Amino acid sequence: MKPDLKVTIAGVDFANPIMTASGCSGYGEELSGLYPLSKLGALLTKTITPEPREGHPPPRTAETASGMLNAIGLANVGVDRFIEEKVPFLRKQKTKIIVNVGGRTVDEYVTLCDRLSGLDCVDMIELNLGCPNVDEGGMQFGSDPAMTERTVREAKQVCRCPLIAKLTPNVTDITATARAAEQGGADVLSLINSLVGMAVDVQTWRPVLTYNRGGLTGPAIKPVALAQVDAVCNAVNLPVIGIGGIADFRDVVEFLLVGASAVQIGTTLFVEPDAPLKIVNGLKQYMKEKNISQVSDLVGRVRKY
Amino acid sequence: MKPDLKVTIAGVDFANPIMTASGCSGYGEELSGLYPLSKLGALLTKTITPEPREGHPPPRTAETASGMLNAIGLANVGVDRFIEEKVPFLRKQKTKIIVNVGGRTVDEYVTLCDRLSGLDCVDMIELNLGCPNVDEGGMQFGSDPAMTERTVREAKQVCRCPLIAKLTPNVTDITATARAAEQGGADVLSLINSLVGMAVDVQTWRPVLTYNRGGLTGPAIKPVALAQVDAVCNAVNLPVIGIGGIADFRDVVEFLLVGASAVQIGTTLFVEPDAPLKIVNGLKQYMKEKNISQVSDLVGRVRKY
Amino acid sequence: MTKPVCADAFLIRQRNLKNDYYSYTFGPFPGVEQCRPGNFVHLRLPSSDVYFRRAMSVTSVDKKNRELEILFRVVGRGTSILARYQKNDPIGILGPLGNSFSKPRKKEIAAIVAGGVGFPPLAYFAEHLVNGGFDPKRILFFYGGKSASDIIERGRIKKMGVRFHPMTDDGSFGRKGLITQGVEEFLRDGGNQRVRMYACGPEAMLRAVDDLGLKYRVPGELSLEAPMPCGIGVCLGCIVTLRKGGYARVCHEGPVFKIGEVLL
Amino acid sequence: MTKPVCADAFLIRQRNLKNDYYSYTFGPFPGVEQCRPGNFVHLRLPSSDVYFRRAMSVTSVDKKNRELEILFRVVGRGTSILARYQKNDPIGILGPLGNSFSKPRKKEIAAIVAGGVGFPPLAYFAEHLVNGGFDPKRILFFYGGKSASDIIERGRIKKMGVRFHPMTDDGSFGRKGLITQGVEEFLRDGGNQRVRMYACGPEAMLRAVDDLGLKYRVPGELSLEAPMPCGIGVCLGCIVTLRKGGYARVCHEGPVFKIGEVLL
Ligand SMILES: Cc1cc2nc3c(=O)[nH]c(=O)nc-3n(C[C@H](O)[C@H](O)[C@H](O)COP(=O)(O)OP(=O)(O)OC[C@H]3O[C@@H](n4cnc5c(N)ncnc54)[C@H](O)[C@@H]3O)c2cc1C
Ligand SMILES: Cc1cc2nc3c(=O)[nH]c(=O)nc-3n(C[C@H](O)[C@H](O)[C@H](O)COP(=O)(O)OP(=O)(O)OC[C@H]3O[C@@H](n4cnc5c(N)ncnc54)[C@H](O)[C@@H]3O)c2cc1C
Ligand SMILES: Cc1cc2nc3c(=O)[nH]c(=O)nc-3n(C[C@H](O)[C@H](O)[C@H](O)COP(=O)(O)O)c2cc1C
Ligand SMILES: Cc1cc2nc3c(=O)[nH]c(=O)nc-3n(C[C@H](O)[C@H](O)[C@H](O)COP(=O)(O)O)c2cc1C
Ligand code: FES
Ligand code: FES
Repeated sequence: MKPDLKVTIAGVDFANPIMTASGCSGYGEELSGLYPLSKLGALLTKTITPEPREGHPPPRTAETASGMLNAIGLANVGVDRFIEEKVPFLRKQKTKIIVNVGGRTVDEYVTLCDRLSGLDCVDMIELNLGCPNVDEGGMQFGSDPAMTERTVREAKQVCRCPLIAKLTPNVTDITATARAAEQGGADVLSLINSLVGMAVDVQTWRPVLTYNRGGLTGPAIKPVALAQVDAVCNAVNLPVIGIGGIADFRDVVEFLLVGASAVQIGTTLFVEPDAPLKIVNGLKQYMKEKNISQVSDLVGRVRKY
Repeated sequence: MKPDLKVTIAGVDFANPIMTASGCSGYGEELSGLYPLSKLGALLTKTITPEPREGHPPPRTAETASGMLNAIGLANVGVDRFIEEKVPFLRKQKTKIIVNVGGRTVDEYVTLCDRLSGLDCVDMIELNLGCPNVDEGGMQFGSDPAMTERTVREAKQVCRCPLIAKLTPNVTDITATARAAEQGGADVLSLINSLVGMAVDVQTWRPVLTYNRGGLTGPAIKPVALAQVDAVCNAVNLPVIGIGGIADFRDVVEFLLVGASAVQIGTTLFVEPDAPLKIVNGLKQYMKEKNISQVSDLVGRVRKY
Repeated sequence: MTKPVCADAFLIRQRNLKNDYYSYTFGPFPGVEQCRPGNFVHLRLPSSDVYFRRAMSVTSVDKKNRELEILFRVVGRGTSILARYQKNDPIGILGPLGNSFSKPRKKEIAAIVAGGVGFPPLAYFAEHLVNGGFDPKRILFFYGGKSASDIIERGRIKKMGVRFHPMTDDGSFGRKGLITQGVEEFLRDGGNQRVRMYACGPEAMLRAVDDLGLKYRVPGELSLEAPMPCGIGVCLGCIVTLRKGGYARVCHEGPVFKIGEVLL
Repeated sequence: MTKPVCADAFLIRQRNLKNDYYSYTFGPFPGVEQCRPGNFVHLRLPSSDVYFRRAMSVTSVDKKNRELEILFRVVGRGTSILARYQKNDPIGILGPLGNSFSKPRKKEIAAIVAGGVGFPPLAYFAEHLVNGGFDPKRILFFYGGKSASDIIERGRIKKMGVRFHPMTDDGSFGRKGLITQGVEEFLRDGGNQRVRMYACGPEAMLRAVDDLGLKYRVPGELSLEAPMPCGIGVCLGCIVTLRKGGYARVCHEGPVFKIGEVLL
């Protein structure tokens, strides 16, 4: 038996359920020097904003126990240069491309979807509704269900490809924002973005990040991510992409079992850039052992107590 | 110079700012076999409920990356047996005793405070407003500011010792519940309790905990705890006790710098039961190096960007 | 209850027994003084792969040199890390922890039932009995494993002078079959001898021994395992369900429980 | 830009140089093929104490045996873990990464300025120049440290045949004083020789060299350090601020930058 890793989400076919996470694989150029991007289910771009952004001054990353803090501040080339400089490269890649976008206003999200969703190489758009590292925009969109619904609804109206709403975990009840995104017409949900965190340098008495706070990511947060993905999968009827702390194929299986249709790998790419390849191999091996022919047969099969 | 670790919080003098966290040091008996409890700033008891509780069936703990999940389910001897069997031991300990209480209704919190706060060996009462592992009570008290305020207010009315409100981190804005607790008359705030998390066994496809979910604790969550303690210290005028992932003296310094007056050590006690002694020594050494005579001189001294 | 010590010691001797089985001797560790058969130590293995300590039964002690020996088999993350330790590496030890086996009465036969890595505490116990003057011929040492390579330390068992009954699932060493079949035959045919059983091994084996004890009304003790976050009784994580209702902590009320006491 | 490889290799040779300084040789590693002076490798150190990889400059390569050497000093958590590695231990290597030093023009003097553990990439560079036919007498090797024990691998420098100018803060080896004082004297008194500087070392030293370069209008390159989550340019964490505005990634646009390019 040859295990079949193909998954179809909102009508789009992916070679496997392993995607990179936004902000953790640039625009694909660097990773493509290590292995062909066709090995990935999909490549997610760094969040694209209307204008180019330099991001916050250094230091803007720090190591934590089994994870890291970052306050990059949505540094990106902006939508114009993205289309001009990055799209030609992406067009040549034999993988699905999901462009992640972020705005300070609903209108900005709409404009970005409008400009990007029609490009031939863009398979899906992901709305970043919860980056904790920008003063305006970002988090408020994601923590307020009404704002979430409105943003998704207006973006959806102009979006010519399936639309993913990426949710923030920094809320009392993520099923509320998940349902709001569903209500707004999202085709897919992805979660989680990073948890708000902080660290202080005990020698200088300064925060380790110039933005004072940052987003906590990596294996440390996996249990939080899994609980939220589980809750959302039970609350909505949309396909869900699980994100948060995934480091090996076992982690992927956990997310699939609670109901995710695919996953994104973020921080792990920094310490093991070839993790997606290892994960795909591990998944295949696991499916053989468990006699599972389709990876989708794992989805939602957790046996709750 | 001999560094002075004494701290005074709400009129109570502690030998040092290092306390154990509720649920992580039982009722003190076991730890006292390893070292005299007088080495601690304070001992926190497991949450006491009106009736004895067995807690959830096993398995109810699991290892995670730099941390753990637990769904003990507030197993405890109940208030009667606590007073009968545990208080005589606690009375003999030369450390401060903080009794943590939990109820399913506001009345239960009130009754517990009434019965326990007058005992001679009880120096403070801590209200557990956010245990994620019980179906009734627990979390709803802590995630709703109005309920938090009401619970604290009514408990405070009968409480004959300083009252700590222990906050849950699983909220959109912890400063809202912190202000509510202040409004209700809390003398001290402590945070954070555990984050909601989950893990699944990829061999059995069952959650690793019979309660399906549990609380994530340990070094993994330290950055989240520090960010929330920082936010709360800036939002209220009460002394704050920092909790979450503290493993060594550097972690303690971080919490003090953002404004905590003391800290509690939880999960670390499981892997390093003598951590409080090492931390006290580390703190002394650090203060000598930095030429700081009073530990309270560190409190709130972070230099934000 | 012993008074545990939390201290660093060193890996003093390291023997790779068959396949994935290892003998490690740690010292100097002050807690050795109070060690009793059945006690375990809790080992700290700083690595990104494990967070909790790992419990290991003490299998022998050298009180003069304050050394203790453990035997383990590599089965998962923790034991893989342990297997990579090298001589003189420091290691954090917490122990001795837990309760210990109780002595058989004078007239009793001690039927020891070891399955796989259940061997270490029982070997310690048998030696302790023999050294304490208990007639080795009154000790039956049942020892089961999947195949010959799972029956370790045979020389050590021989030296004790006990009646050795090895069995393997595949018959590659000793009799073929499950060790509990051998135990049942003995109980069934044993006539009116008074027997006390002491068992440690995989859960299925312990369940079978528990059943046999109840069926043949033979008293005895089982040493149980559970994942142990703390090992000292404060986390309430390592519980088992008692037949009479309620839970008990394996690390504190156990690891040794009476036959019939625990719902297995 | 080199094409990096992500693969496991082994610790083949291990030398404890003075005090906390170590030389480690790893292999076989396919990435060695494309290594150039200035490149670094990113090492995976699985431990509960570190999460990110650690960057280490390549200081020599053996292309035939596909081995590469690094030199490091134990200063923090990551290097402490590395120092505990034993011969034949496997290690995950990602590399070669980053850009490399550019060659001096024919008529130029190469003034190499190494401070402390800034030595490794510059030693590689100097050897590379000499092996490539650059006159060693046109290479000035300034090498500064706190005291004599910080000036490692003196034999290696001697073998290169370069003009060696060691200096220590306490005068225990070479001239007494900061290395940048020595460099400034040379630039001031050097007459009309055309000089190009190559520096790697502590931030304060690099700032001083940058200032000297601008002051005496001497071109050159600085190899910078920054904590590096990914090392391959995708996390945007290792940035430095450019004089012309904006940021550059040390791992990708660097680690080698032109004098005057970066706001230090
Ligand atoms: C009181 C007590 C005494 C003990 N004494 C000993 C002893 O003397 N010698 C000894 O070797 N062990 C002993 N153990 C067991 C030991 O503590 C470990 O739990 C066991 O060795 C598994 O170790 P690990 O850390 O490598 O596996 P883990 O890292 O905990 O598990 C990783 C994975 O390994 C697999 N795994 C775990 N346990 C087993 C198993 N038993 N068989 C097959 N696969 C498994 C599972 O897939 C698991 O998910 C004792 C336990 C207790 C509670
Ligand atoms: C491109 C590049 C090349 C490099 N090449 C080399 C090389 O060839 N050889 C080499 O030894 N290092 C080199 N480094 C530095 C190396 O990557 C580590 O950052 C450095 O060795 C600190 O290591 P650590 O992991 O032990 O400290 P960490 O674990 O990161 O830090 C722990 C603590 O150690 C202290 N600390 C950290 N760095 C220093 C320091 N420099 N001096 C004093 N205390 C410190 C701090 O208090 C810090 O909080 C290079 C770095 C880069 C970016
Ligand atoms: C350095 C860094 C930058 C990130 N940038 C973005 C971003 O631009 N847009 C976004 O939606 N998420 C961003 N994220 C969040 C990740 O996409 C992902 O949601 C999060 O890191 C959790 O997954 P992980 O634990 O696998 O990293 C970033 C994360 C990191 C670590
Ligand atoms: C096993 C376990 C049991 C706990 N029981 C309680 C409890 O009964 N009451 C309570 O208020 N908090 C309880 N907590 C939460 C801790 O007191 C603390 O808030 C949390 O663990 C975060 O701190 P840490 O990361 O240092 O463990 C428990 C935590 C653990 C790990
Ligand atoms: S392991 Fe913590 S109570 Fe037994
Ligand atoms: S270390 Fe990630 S961009 Fe340089």
